[in-house]
Amino acid sequence: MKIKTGIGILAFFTLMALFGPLLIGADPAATSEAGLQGPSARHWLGTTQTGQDVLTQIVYGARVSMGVGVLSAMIATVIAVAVGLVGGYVGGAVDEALSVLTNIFLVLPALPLIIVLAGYLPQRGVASVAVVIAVTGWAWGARVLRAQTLSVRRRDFVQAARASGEGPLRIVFFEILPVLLPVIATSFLATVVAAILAEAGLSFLGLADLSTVSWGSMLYFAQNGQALLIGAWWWFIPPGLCIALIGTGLALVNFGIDEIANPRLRTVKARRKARA
Amino acid sequence: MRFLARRLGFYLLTAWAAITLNFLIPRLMPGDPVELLVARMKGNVEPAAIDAMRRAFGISDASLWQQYLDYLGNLAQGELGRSITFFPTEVSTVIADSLPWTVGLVGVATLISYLVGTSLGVLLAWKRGTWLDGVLPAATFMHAVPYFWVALALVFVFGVTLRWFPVSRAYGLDVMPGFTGEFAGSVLYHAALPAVTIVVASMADRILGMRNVMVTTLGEDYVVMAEAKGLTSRRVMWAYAARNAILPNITSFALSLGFVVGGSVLTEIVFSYPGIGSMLLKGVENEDFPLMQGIFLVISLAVLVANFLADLAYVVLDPRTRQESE
Amino acid sequence: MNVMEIRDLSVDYLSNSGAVHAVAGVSLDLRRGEILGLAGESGSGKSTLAGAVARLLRPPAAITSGSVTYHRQDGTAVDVLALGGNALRAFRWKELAVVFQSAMNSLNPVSTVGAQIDDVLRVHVPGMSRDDRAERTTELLKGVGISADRRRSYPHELSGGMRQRAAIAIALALNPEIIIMDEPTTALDVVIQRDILHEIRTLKDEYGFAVVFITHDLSLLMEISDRIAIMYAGRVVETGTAKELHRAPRHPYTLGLLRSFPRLRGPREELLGIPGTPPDLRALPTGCAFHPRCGRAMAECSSELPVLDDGVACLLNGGHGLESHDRS
Amino acid sequence: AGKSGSSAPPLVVHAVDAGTFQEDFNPYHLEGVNFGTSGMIHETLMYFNKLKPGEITPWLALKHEWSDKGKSVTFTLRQGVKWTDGQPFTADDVAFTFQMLKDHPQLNRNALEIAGAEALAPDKVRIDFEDTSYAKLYNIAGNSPIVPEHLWSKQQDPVTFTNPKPVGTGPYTLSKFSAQLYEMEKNPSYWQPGKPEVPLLRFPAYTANALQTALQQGEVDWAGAFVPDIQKIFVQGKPEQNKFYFPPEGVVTLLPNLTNPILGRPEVRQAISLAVDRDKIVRVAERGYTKVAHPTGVPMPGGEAYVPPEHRAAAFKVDVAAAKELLKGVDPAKLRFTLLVPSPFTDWVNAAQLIREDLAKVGITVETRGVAFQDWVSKVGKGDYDLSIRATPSGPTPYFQLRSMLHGSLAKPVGEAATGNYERWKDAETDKLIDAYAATEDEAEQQKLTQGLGKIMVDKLPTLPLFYSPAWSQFRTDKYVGWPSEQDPYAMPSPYTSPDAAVVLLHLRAT
Amino acid sequence: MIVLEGRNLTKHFTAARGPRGRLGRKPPVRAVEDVSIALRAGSVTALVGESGCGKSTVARLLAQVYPATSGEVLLRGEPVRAHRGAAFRDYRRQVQLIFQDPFASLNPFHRVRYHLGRPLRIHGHARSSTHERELVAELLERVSLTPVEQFMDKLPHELSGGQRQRVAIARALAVRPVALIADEPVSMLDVSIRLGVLRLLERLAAESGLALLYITHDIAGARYFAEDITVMYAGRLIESGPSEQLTQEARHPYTRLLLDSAPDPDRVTPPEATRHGEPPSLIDPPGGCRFHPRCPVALPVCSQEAPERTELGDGHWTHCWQAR
Ligand SMILES: Nc1ncnc2c1ncn2[C@@H]1O[C@H](COP(=O)(O)OP(=O)(O)OP(=O)(O)O)[C@@H](O)[C@H]1O
Ligand SMILES: Nc1ncnc2c1ncn2[C@@H]1O[C@H](COP(=O)(O)OP(=O)(O)OP(=O)(O)O)[C@@H](O)[C@H]1O
Ligand SMILES: [Mg+2]
Ligand SMILES: [Mg+2]
Repeated sequence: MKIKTGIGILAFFTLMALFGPLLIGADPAATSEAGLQGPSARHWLGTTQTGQDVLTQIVYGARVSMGVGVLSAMIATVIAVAVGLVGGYVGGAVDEALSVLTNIFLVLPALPLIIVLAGYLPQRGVASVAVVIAVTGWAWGARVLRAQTLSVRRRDFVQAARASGEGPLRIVFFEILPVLLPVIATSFLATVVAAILAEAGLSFLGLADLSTVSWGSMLYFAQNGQALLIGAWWWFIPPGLCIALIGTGLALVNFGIDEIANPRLRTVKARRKARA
Repeated sequence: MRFLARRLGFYLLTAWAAITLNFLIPRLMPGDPVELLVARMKGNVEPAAIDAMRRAFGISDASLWQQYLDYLGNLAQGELGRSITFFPTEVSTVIADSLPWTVGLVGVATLISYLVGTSLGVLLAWKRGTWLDGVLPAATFMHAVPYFWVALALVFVFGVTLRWFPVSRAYGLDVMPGFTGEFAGSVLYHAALPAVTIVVASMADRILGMRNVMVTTLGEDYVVMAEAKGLTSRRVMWAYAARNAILPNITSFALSLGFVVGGSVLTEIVFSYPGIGSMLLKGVENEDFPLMQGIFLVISLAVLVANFLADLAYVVLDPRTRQESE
Repeated sequence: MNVMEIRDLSVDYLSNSGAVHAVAGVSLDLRRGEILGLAGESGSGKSTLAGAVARLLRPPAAITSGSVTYHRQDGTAVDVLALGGNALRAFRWKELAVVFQSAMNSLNPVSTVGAQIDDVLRVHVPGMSRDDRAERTTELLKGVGISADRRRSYPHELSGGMRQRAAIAIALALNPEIIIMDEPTTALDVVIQRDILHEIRTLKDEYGFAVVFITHDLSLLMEISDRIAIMYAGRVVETGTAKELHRAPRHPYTLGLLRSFPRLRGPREELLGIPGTPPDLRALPTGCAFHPRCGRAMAECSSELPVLDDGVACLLNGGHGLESHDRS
Repeated sequence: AGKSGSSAPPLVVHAVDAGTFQEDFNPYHLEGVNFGTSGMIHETLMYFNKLKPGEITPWLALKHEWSDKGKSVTFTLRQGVKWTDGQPFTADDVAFTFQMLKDHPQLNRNALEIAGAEALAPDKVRIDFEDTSYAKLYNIAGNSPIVPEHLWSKQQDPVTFTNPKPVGTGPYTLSKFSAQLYEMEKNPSYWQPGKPEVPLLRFPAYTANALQTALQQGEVDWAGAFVPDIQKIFVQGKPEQNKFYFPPEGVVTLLPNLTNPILGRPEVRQAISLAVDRDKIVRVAERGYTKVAHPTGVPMPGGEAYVPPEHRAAAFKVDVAAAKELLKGVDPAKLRFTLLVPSPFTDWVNAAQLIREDLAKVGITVETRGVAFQDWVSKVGKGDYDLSIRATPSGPTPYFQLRSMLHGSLAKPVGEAATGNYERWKDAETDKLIDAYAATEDEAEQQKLTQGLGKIMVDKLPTLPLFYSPAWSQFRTDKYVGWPSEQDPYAMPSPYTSPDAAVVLLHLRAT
Repeated sequence: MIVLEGRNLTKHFTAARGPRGRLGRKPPVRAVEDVSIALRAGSVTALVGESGCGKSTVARLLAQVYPATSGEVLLRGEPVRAHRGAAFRDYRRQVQLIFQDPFASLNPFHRVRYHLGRPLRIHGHARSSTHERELVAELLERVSLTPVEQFMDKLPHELSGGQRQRVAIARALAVRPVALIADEPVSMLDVSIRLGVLRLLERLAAESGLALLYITHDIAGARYFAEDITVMYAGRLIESGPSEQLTQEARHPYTRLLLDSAPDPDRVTPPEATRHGEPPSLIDPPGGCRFHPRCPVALPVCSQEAPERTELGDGHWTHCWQAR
């Protein structure tokens, strides 16, 4: 149920990001003299101060926001998998060093670090923002993966594969990695949420590329244009809501995965059938 | 004590890493604060004065290694240099002025969020299958809402529309800071919305985290046994289940502090709260290296200290680690 | 003289893929002061039955039918399944205590052994002073062979055997009438297991409580129990005294079990075992659940559900021994 | 004194965005120094009204006299002026101030080439320069606040001195300071008798954001800020009371990088200029807060004397057909440019968008690229761009603005950071005009030379003026009247401009 | 013929990890001390001992999952030196390990076919996919998982415990080992299905001449399935002999205690009731004979010196001062 709702939300936004722009066609940055109009048949979600169509921006913004989220989560996950699996499987001094590195990145407060790094970024395009977010966001996944690798490595089937003569690479990629897929998926999804939030935060602070339309930059402009003060709720609510919804979708899928892994977490429709 | 000694060692190493990172980032990145200053001053300064200003800001051409040594030396004396934005104010002064606000706001809000969130998580796990499950979707949603959006929404509803709460600054304009009831009241009144923002936005994580661990704990034999012993539900819930479920949550709580601090940066900015977050943004906008570095360092160290405290709490709360410390 | 009577008790685990009938129509008597052994393979519903009796089941488990009656010493009968609130709390531990399989998991890891005994006393004997409680705690621990200074130890500071003893001490705290022991020694060394079994017997003789002893180790049960009930797929298929079961098992499953245990002494008899695999509780075979594995199944076995009659639930057997099984 | 002497209400002013204030009242600090330090506390020798180029008002100095071919200037000082601690203001203070600037180049933000300063008499002071400095009179007299020698000479290091208890000659003194609010009260012994009328100024700290709310809720009497929707947020249907006045302060131009071979061709620039609909940019991107620039780039009205008479009535117009015609000889494949804008400047980002749309109509492909502010500064400075948008501030006369836009000495080779002339305009005639201006004291001559520059702007389009940078100012007339207006532009109306803000305050009258 | 032999094997584990990362260096765990054991072709040897006494460690040392702290492993009389590369893979081909828990020893993501096919591939037994398929079918046949087609494409969770253990055994057989080490292969299985798996192992040993080490804590089971039984206590071997002789005439007091403690409904007199104390810590094991603190008949010398091996004839020997 949860997982279905989650997947539904994600599918909706993914489709919107992929095909929405094709359907809408219009330029999200195109201005017009019909500024600050409330929702209407022409502009379903109204317009911004400079007459840009909010719906068009939301649709295009989905690409950037989700793109940054997915891209940085991918980078972060690759780092996390590499660090976590290598550390957990190889052990010894390598593991020790990687653990310290991981822990350092784990305790350093990410957003301030992102802000500082982004503040220095000469180019604030989607890719560089994604990289900055990834650089500060891989540690959690690496830590979880390392712990899991350590425990999986000791599991009998890994020992058995070793005993039957499998090489280390094959063990890591064919025996351990598949078992960790749910964990990797969970950590990936969690990183996507974190990255989308981080991108939104950065754009909101004006530290990302404001000439590309993302939900974060929409909020920046809404805030700059004092959408709240002038009552232009249609300008300010949709981007935030989209971020929150997508986060909710990802979280729901994540909880679904957790529940599959740990059935105790399932919510039960209780006691109805209990004794009379 | 061995456990704590090791942790302490780790934190010192991390602190060193943060300090060094802090030193390196601005030097590896392009940009010249003075040029920016000139660009921003819109003609109030003649470009010919650039060199002189560069000297005034202590921008040095020494070797990287020498700069690093100087930096460490200055740091050891608590000197973080002078802010460019607030020249010639010392960065340490800027931080000293703003830090208490952040510590107060984030501290209190986090405490509330932790206490309420943990309790709710416990309750939610305990009352699984009742109407309380309805809190879950809400918590899931809140878990993904950006801090600043919550802040903006609160400003809109309670500040702009209803006008119940002030929407900026830390205390009333006409209140002089001091140990007076008036000042304290004003501070609390002004902190209300920002604190609620942080509580609302960070609590969901605590609720969900605690609930999940708690649910797992509830299946443990010792909880079933406690119930079998005929103890009251309250006692089973708190002294047995929650008391154990809290342990794994302590670490994640400490680690999540970094996120809360990050979120509070955004919150402060929305509420024009004179804390460290507003200062950080100011520093970044103005390429104020010394200020950014100082603030990032202070935030990092604060999070480190919080983590160490969490480790201490863990040792106190979990007898199994205590034994290691013989 | 029954201290507890279970009649036609059924428990289901509700799930999306259909209900699991973990306990199906079980009727059982527990006599005052006896050790009743409950044997059966993994998943046959032993723990579920115990949980139902102790009212410890949580959703998705649901008791779908039956009754559990507890008889106080003074003759009053208590409907256990109807207990609620304070009455239930008082019933638990004052009348019925439980010892779980693994003591490591059944003791609260963050509180001392003494505190966990104290907890029980404080709740159930409100008038007791602190010192009295401390004294009683010491006494109980001594009773199971743990020195008084261990009162302040945390579970992880004790060895497995000591923890198991501590769990028994907690069970004894209020002199209950019934103690349910769910695989209390599986995780232990056989030498220690032996010590603990001995201890249980001694304490039982001293205090006179009845024990429900759950395990899948039939040979262990035969040694310790007065009477034994064998469960298969949620049902009790045979009950009888340990001697009867040992000498003359009447259900083919019981016989199969007995013949699966290698013996230490005497001639090396052939072990026969039981062919096939245990059934899926969600889709039980019709009729007697054992019939697909039973060497002597008849046509009726797959259609007719045998009821427990005179200690055995098998169509083959109208009360006579299956075959002589006396080997001593 | 303010509270006891007068019943007039205090004026709440917002000049610069700040979350908190630092206790810094050193008028020579660039940032962090609290607004009002120059002008209200520390005064300059003269006042230059940028809205009426050439209008100079004697202030602490009554007159000036050049000598030594512009390498020396002597000021005659006003008599009877007192520092707020009661000490008299003398020529020594002025000499000290300029000597200090010479000794501490870090403070010398005007880069004055001071050779020395000498008090000739209590009311006469001479300042010597290394080079001809006629053109720098504004910087010397209009932008160098005078500090008291008797207090400042005791300071070890004026560079880091924060002057927490400022003593000045101005109309106000600091009466209260906290991190979120400072107040200035009227100087009772100010040298302009009976002035100012406003007894108390309150400066609360507002961030850009908080200010909007404050404006909406009527907390602020005088502000200088960008307000996204001024009608809704500030005017609120009361135009007679909640007023605003956004006079031009410099010009925003579309910078073509002239080292680009295509953009180096005048007909291409001409075509671009013809294609861009500046009216629309002003309406949509600038929300109508400003006006389309005069083709010379000179702020109008006010700058008429500096504009060649034949161009005074000139205005930009859109002519797509003509633009296309001009581009006939250019390979269309080469008409592709990137337009670099600092992404935090959201109005420019929008303007860039409109320019892109307009240029597309004449076959020029433009890719707009928003970059970080510092990246933009560095790229434009080094000439690493095709097209960009940039503002050039105005000075006391249009010459300053045109010099900054066009002087050949400022055009650095590509790759080196320039401090002006970012389009890299190299033209001997232009340089001659500019150099001649710096070498003369004669105002009529200066105006003529500036007109020459205006002609070059119109004919050769070295950079394409778009619209004026507006100076922001919002004020409420319920407590005080007498604010500057288009009819009476006696000073810049923005509270963040000094010393103009002090001049405005001295004009205010209680209602 | 002795196929696989361990001589004076000792294993100390260091650098144990605590629950929360490394908590400082711990003293070594002396898991196995001076253990010598020999496996013969076609015969089943049982290694019996309580939980934690080091049985699995011996198994893993023999299978070379990790190297011994000291001592050596000999395959057909040749000491095994290589720990990587082709020579080591060759060792792997000869000696195989079966794990205790059939639920954990199969990767939940791979099908039966993969589990059996991989070793065939690694060790070059399968020449092609079709050949591999044939061999897999053959293996399934050998462990009585028929119909073969039906089992080949199943995932572990679709199999019952007994079936899984059969797959695990088939996987070990796939490499065609000469020695098979079964580490408590049935302790996780239900009583009623244990027998089938054990019978299978017995049959394999007899049919293919495998040397089988059967590790268990169930001494009664060992009596039934092994020719020889070796008893282990706290990391050391204490007694060994032909299974009948050992179970009926045990000489070491610990073996006797083990026999007495094992549940036995046939017992005539219940064992005496004394407390026997706890098994010793392997970090700081008792000096001398490791059993002496719990031994009812301990002599003063027992706490001083570890007893040497005493031969009792018929291959029966023990380490006990009382037996000398
Ligand atoms: N929470 C649950 N949800 C669904 N089914 C369950 C749950 N708990 C137990 N069962 C099922 O109920 C049946 C009986 O379980 P129970 O734990 O009572 O068996 P048992 O006889 O105690 O087994 P064991 O010897 O392994 O302890 C099993 O088939 C089990 O799979
Ligand atoms: N990797 C390891 N690191 C540290 N100690 C270990 C390790 N493996 C085993 N030990 C320790 O060595 C001792 C022997 O362990 P081993 O697994 O060989 O016992 P076992 O006889 O197989 O027990 P069981 O019957 O429970 O399987 C135990 O005390 C165990 O804690
Ligand atoms: Mg059970
Ligand atoms: Mg083992």
